Formats: sequence, structure tokens, C-alpha cells
Amino acid sequence: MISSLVTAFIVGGLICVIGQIFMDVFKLTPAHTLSTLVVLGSILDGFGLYEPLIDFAGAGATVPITSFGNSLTHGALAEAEKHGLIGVLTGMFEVTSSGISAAILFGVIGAFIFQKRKTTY
Amino acid sequence: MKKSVIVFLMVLLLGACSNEKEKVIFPSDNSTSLKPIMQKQDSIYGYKSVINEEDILVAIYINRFDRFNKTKIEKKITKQIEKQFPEKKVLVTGDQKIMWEVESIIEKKLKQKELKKSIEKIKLLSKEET
Amino acid sequence: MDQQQFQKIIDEKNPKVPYFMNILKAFIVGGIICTIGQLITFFYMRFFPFTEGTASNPTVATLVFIAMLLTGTGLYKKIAQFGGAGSAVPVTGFGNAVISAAIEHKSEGYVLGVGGNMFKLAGSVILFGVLSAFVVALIKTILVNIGVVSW
Amino acid sequence: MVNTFGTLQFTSKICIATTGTVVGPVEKDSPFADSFDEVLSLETEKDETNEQAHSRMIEQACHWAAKKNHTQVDKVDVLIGGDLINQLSPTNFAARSLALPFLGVFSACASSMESVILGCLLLESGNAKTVLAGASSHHQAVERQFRYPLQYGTQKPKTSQWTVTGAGFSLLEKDIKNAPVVTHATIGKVVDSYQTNPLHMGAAMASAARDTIERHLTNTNSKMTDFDVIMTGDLGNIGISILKEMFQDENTGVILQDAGAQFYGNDKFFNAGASGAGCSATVFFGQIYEQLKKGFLKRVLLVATGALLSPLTFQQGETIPCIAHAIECRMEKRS
Repeated sequence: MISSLVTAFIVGGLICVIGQIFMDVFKLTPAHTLSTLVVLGSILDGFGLYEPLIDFAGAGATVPITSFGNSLTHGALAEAEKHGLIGVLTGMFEVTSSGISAAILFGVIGAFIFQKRKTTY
Repeated sequence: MKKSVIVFLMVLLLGACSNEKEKVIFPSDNSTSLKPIMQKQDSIYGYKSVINEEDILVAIYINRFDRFNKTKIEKKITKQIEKQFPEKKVLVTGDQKIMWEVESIIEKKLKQKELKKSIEKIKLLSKEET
Repeated sequence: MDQQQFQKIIDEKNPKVPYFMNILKAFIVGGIICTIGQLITFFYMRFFPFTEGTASNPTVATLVFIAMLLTGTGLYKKIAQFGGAGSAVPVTGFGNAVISAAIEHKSEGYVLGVGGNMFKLAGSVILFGVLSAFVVALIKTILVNIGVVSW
Repeated sequence: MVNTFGTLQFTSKICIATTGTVVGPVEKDSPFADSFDEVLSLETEKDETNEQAHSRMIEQACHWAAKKNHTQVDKVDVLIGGDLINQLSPTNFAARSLALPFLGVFSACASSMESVILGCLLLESGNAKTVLAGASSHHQAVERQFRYPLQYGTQKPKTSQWTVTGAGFSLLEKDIKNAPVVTHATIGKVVDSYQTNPLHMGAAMASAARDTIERHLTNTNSKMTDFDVIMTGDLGNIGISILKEMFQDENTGVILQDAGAQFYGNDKFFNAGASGAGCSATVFFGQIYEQLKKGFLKRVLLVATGALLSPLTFQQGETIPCIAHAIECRMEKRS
């Protein structure tokens, strides 16, 4: 139990360090950094390296944004295995739908609940 | 600030080593042939298994750094057990949830009918994809 | 005063970016968010029929909910100033991008404002995710059909 | 031949009769705080949009300037003003309710000096007796348009600046006893120093400020040391150090100062200091105007610096051209 917390902390931290390096050293904007990490996630899944990382690190690999790219690719590949090339299209959002739907839903609820802050200080 | 961070990281690493977990086979009457297979496995440090007429369900504790090839370990052990018990359906998994379910079965000491039902439930659970 | 001289003065006067401290802070904040994610995963596994693989979906949804609370109350900005990428890379960062744009553009109404601007920041993540997933899956499927690679 | 023209001389005695400065709550603990006429308690009232709050602030600043001069607002001949929002909508809406002949101007954070220059030209030509000129900016409205939504979590670099919520307007009239006189002005050239980072305005605007100051000094054949203070609008800590480096042969010492760098004191939260049209407006018409009136300063050069980028040009990969307008104010002995 504790050991998975520790590995989640370390692996999650390392992925964020990669993101920080993109931002500070390569001077990427946050949007560019996140897009690069998502692409990285899906490439890793293409080589079948991301699933073992999830087995090893648990939330340390599923919480960072790379897991979004990974689950998209994973869904596409799983479906492509069954139905061939067309499966690549149909399987895309098979595995991951909670991230985006939660973001949209809570975005609207947040816009509804929270007034603008009076002072931004 | 720097010293406290280094100490924090050290504590984290200490927590990562795995301790010995008990090895349980339930019901223990026909466990003679399963035990030797499980002894040979070096990458697991404990297991809990449930056996009835046509099902063998083994939940394993995998060493932290061996979890990278968790799927390979599961396949390997499944193949070995199937070779030993050709007529039984075998399910080996390192999933924490299944481990908890197996523990609850062993504690409750279920009898034949409920045992079968809960094993089916677990098998359904582990096949579920999304 | 030509451009090179001017550029030299600018580079000289640019404040040094504290690389090590930023990376350390990102590591700690990112680690903490992922540990909280792991605890939520355990919670879902304990009380709901989720296995390790399927528990990540509700965890992500819960983290985005937490990001909404932090964004609305103005705390997320402070965490991000301290953590940097540590607060942007996890899915809470994605949630914060969507939710802050939604809250911001509420004054233009729900359809044009919130609807039109919600994915102003996070839309590129989805676009590149789907694009890269498509390309990778296409290449792998073709390779498998040729027989070079196995599933 | 490089065009070194652009410096205007005002022969008739054009004075800044009074000024009105209104700032937001974040600005109340700035070292210049006591020179502001009014400090708002909230940036935006209950259910008011940022832009409405912004135009309400402009109106209040104009009322303050007129009230301190004991003139009715509707007696003012011309209102000249500008801000940073698309199509100057806050200033337009404020001008609607002030119901004055209105000239909207845009040169980013240099709009305050541009409106004063136009006001002085109107008075010089005798076509107006009283002119209200100034500029303003509102943090929430500007941040949203130029950078990210307010609650979006990004790590602001050390070179970033905080847009001031503030409006500064001056009432210009001729022949006012012991009031600062605007003697000269220099219209800025658009100078591009090939900077592309929108979070590092100081570097982009420094060369525009240098060009305007140099042209002003040569055209009025005066030296830096003739001035008590040469204050730039919002170069920020880094921008002003770059500017000082460029003038380092002439001993600028304490003469070269920057409103943005000093606006929030040395509070690390604001990184490189303040920026925005409101910053130069409130400091020039607040702190500097007061010191001129009290006689602490005799001859001052106020250089407002503005970065002429838009979110569009930034995304198209363009560099950031900048401009800096300047006015020279003098205070005769108190007669």
C-alpha cells in the first residue's frame, strides 16, 4: 500500500519535472508543453511502454496528462485489433471519456457557481 | 529548506521496500500440487488463492520493481498452473482489488455455492475493460 | 547602438531562471498531486467495484472536481505560481485550464462566452492527443498487418 | 537622413491645472498611494463586468480632475483618452456618459502622454480652453485580453509585470498661476528591438524610450543633467536597468527613474513591477504632479512607454514594436 504511494509520488514528480524542463529550458508555453507531453504519452503507448509504467506507478502514471494520450492510443489499438484499420477511428475514446467529460461538466458548473473574484490579489 | 527536502526524499525511499506477506491456499485440503509451483516464483513475495471444482483463482503480491512486467508474470504463472491442472479454469492476477476480494472470501470461509458465485463475480470484475 | 550590442545588454540584465528550485518545486507539487490521486484510486477500489485499471477514470473525474474548487476559490493560481509544471502537467492542470476559461468568459453569456471560449487553452491538448493517437495506432496497425510487429 | 523631428514646442503657457487619479484596491499599499485621489475598495462591483468597472473608474477620474478645478465636467471643451481594451470600449462608454467632444487615442501604455500632447496642441492653436486628457487600465480586463484567464495557473516569470488598475486624467488650461507648465513634447517613433517574449515588456520598450529621450534632448539641445527627473512609464525593474545601461556614459544616477519599477515598492509578488496605461497615468498625474506643484521638482521629462503588440500578432510570430511619447513639464518659481 505505502510502496505504491511512494512510487506514485516519485514517478508523478518525474513526469512533472519533464514538463518543468520543457517550460524553463526549452522556453515552451504551457499549452505547447501539455501538447508535447500528450504526444509523448501516445508514442510511449505505441511502443507498449506506458502500460507497464501504469502497472508500476499506478496513479503516478494515470494522473499526469501523458495518460490521456496513452488511453486514446490504447483504445484505438484495442479496437484496431478487433476490427482492423477502421477500429483506429471507432476506438479512440473507448477507454478515456471521464477526463474530458468531467472537465466540461465541472467547467460549466464552476462557471455557474463561482462569481469573478473581487480582487485578484 | 534544502536539508528538509533531502530528508523527506530519504524517508520516501525507505518506505518502498516490500515486506514478506503470508502465502495462503483455501481450502487447504487439495493444495499439495499448487504449492510447489508457487514456491518457484521469485518475483512474487506472497499469494492468496482459492480453489474449487473447476476454478483456480490466484491473487499474487508482485515485488515493486517487478511490477513493470506484471502481465508477463501473470501469463507465466497461469501457463504453469494450467499445465498442472489441465481441466481447471485458471485466473492469476496481481490486482489489488482482486487481492482484497480473495482476502474477504478466505475470511468468510464461504461454502460451495457462495464460493462459486463470488469466484464468478471476481472473474467478471477482472475481465471488465473500461 | 546596434542590435547585437542591445541584445547583449538585454541578456546581461535578464534575471537568472532558478532552474534547480523550479524543478524541485515541480517534483514535490507534482508528486503530492499524484499521491492524492493514488489515495483516491485506493478509495474507489476499496468501496466500489473498480480494478486497478478501471479505477483511473473516476480518479481523474474526482481530481478535475477538486481542480474546479481550487480554481473557483482562486487557490490554484497560488499553487501554480509555486509549483509551475507540477500543477500544470497533472490532469488538475487540464481541468484548471478549462474551468478558468469558463469562469472568465461567463460575462459574455453561456453560449458564446463559456461555450465559445472554454477550450481556448486546453483544446490543443485534445487535438494533439487524438491526432497522435490516430497516427500511432495507424502505423502500428499497418506494421502488424505486414507482420513486422506483433500486438 | 533619419527623421529626428517630432519635438513640439508650446509657446503659450499651457498648464496642467488639476489632475484626477483613481486606483484599485491592489494599489493601496504602493509608495505612491497617498498621492492618489481615490482608492476603490473593489476592482469590480457585485454583478458588473470588468469593462463596466473600467469605464466607471475613468468617469470618476475625470470628475475628480474637474471638481478639483471647480469647473463643471460639461464645461470641458474636449476629452482625450485611451486604454488597452479592444476598440477602446471602456473609454468610449465613459465618454458616452461624460457627454463631451471626445478623441480616443491608442498607443498602448503610452496613451496617457499621447492624449496630453494632443490636448496641448488643441490649446496651443486656441481652439479649446479646457481639455481633459489621460489614460487608464484595469487589471482584470487587460489580463484577460492579452494573457491568460485570471484563474489560470501559470508560473509568472521574474520578468513579468502586473497591470495596474488605475485611471489618471489631467485638466489642461492656459495661464494658470503656480501650476506646472508643459513646455515641450516629443512624439515617439515606433521602434522594434526584435523581442518576441510578451512576458518581458521591459526589454522590448527600452529602445523606444531611449530613442524618444535622445531625440528630445538633441532637439531641445539640453542634457540629461538639466532635468531633475526623467521618468519612464512602465519599463519595470529590468527595463529601467537596461535603459540605464544604454545611457551609462552620461551619469544618469538618480535622474533616470521608472514609474512601473517603483509602483509596488519591492514586493516580490509583482516580479518586475507594474505596467499598463494606468501606471504611467496615475504616477505622472499623481506623485510627479504633486511634487511639481510643491516645488520639489523644477524640470521633469515624462516618457510613457507602450508595447504595440496584440494577442494576434504574438501568435503570428511577429516581434513586438514599441513607442514612447514624452512631455517636458517645468515649474516656475512660486510667484
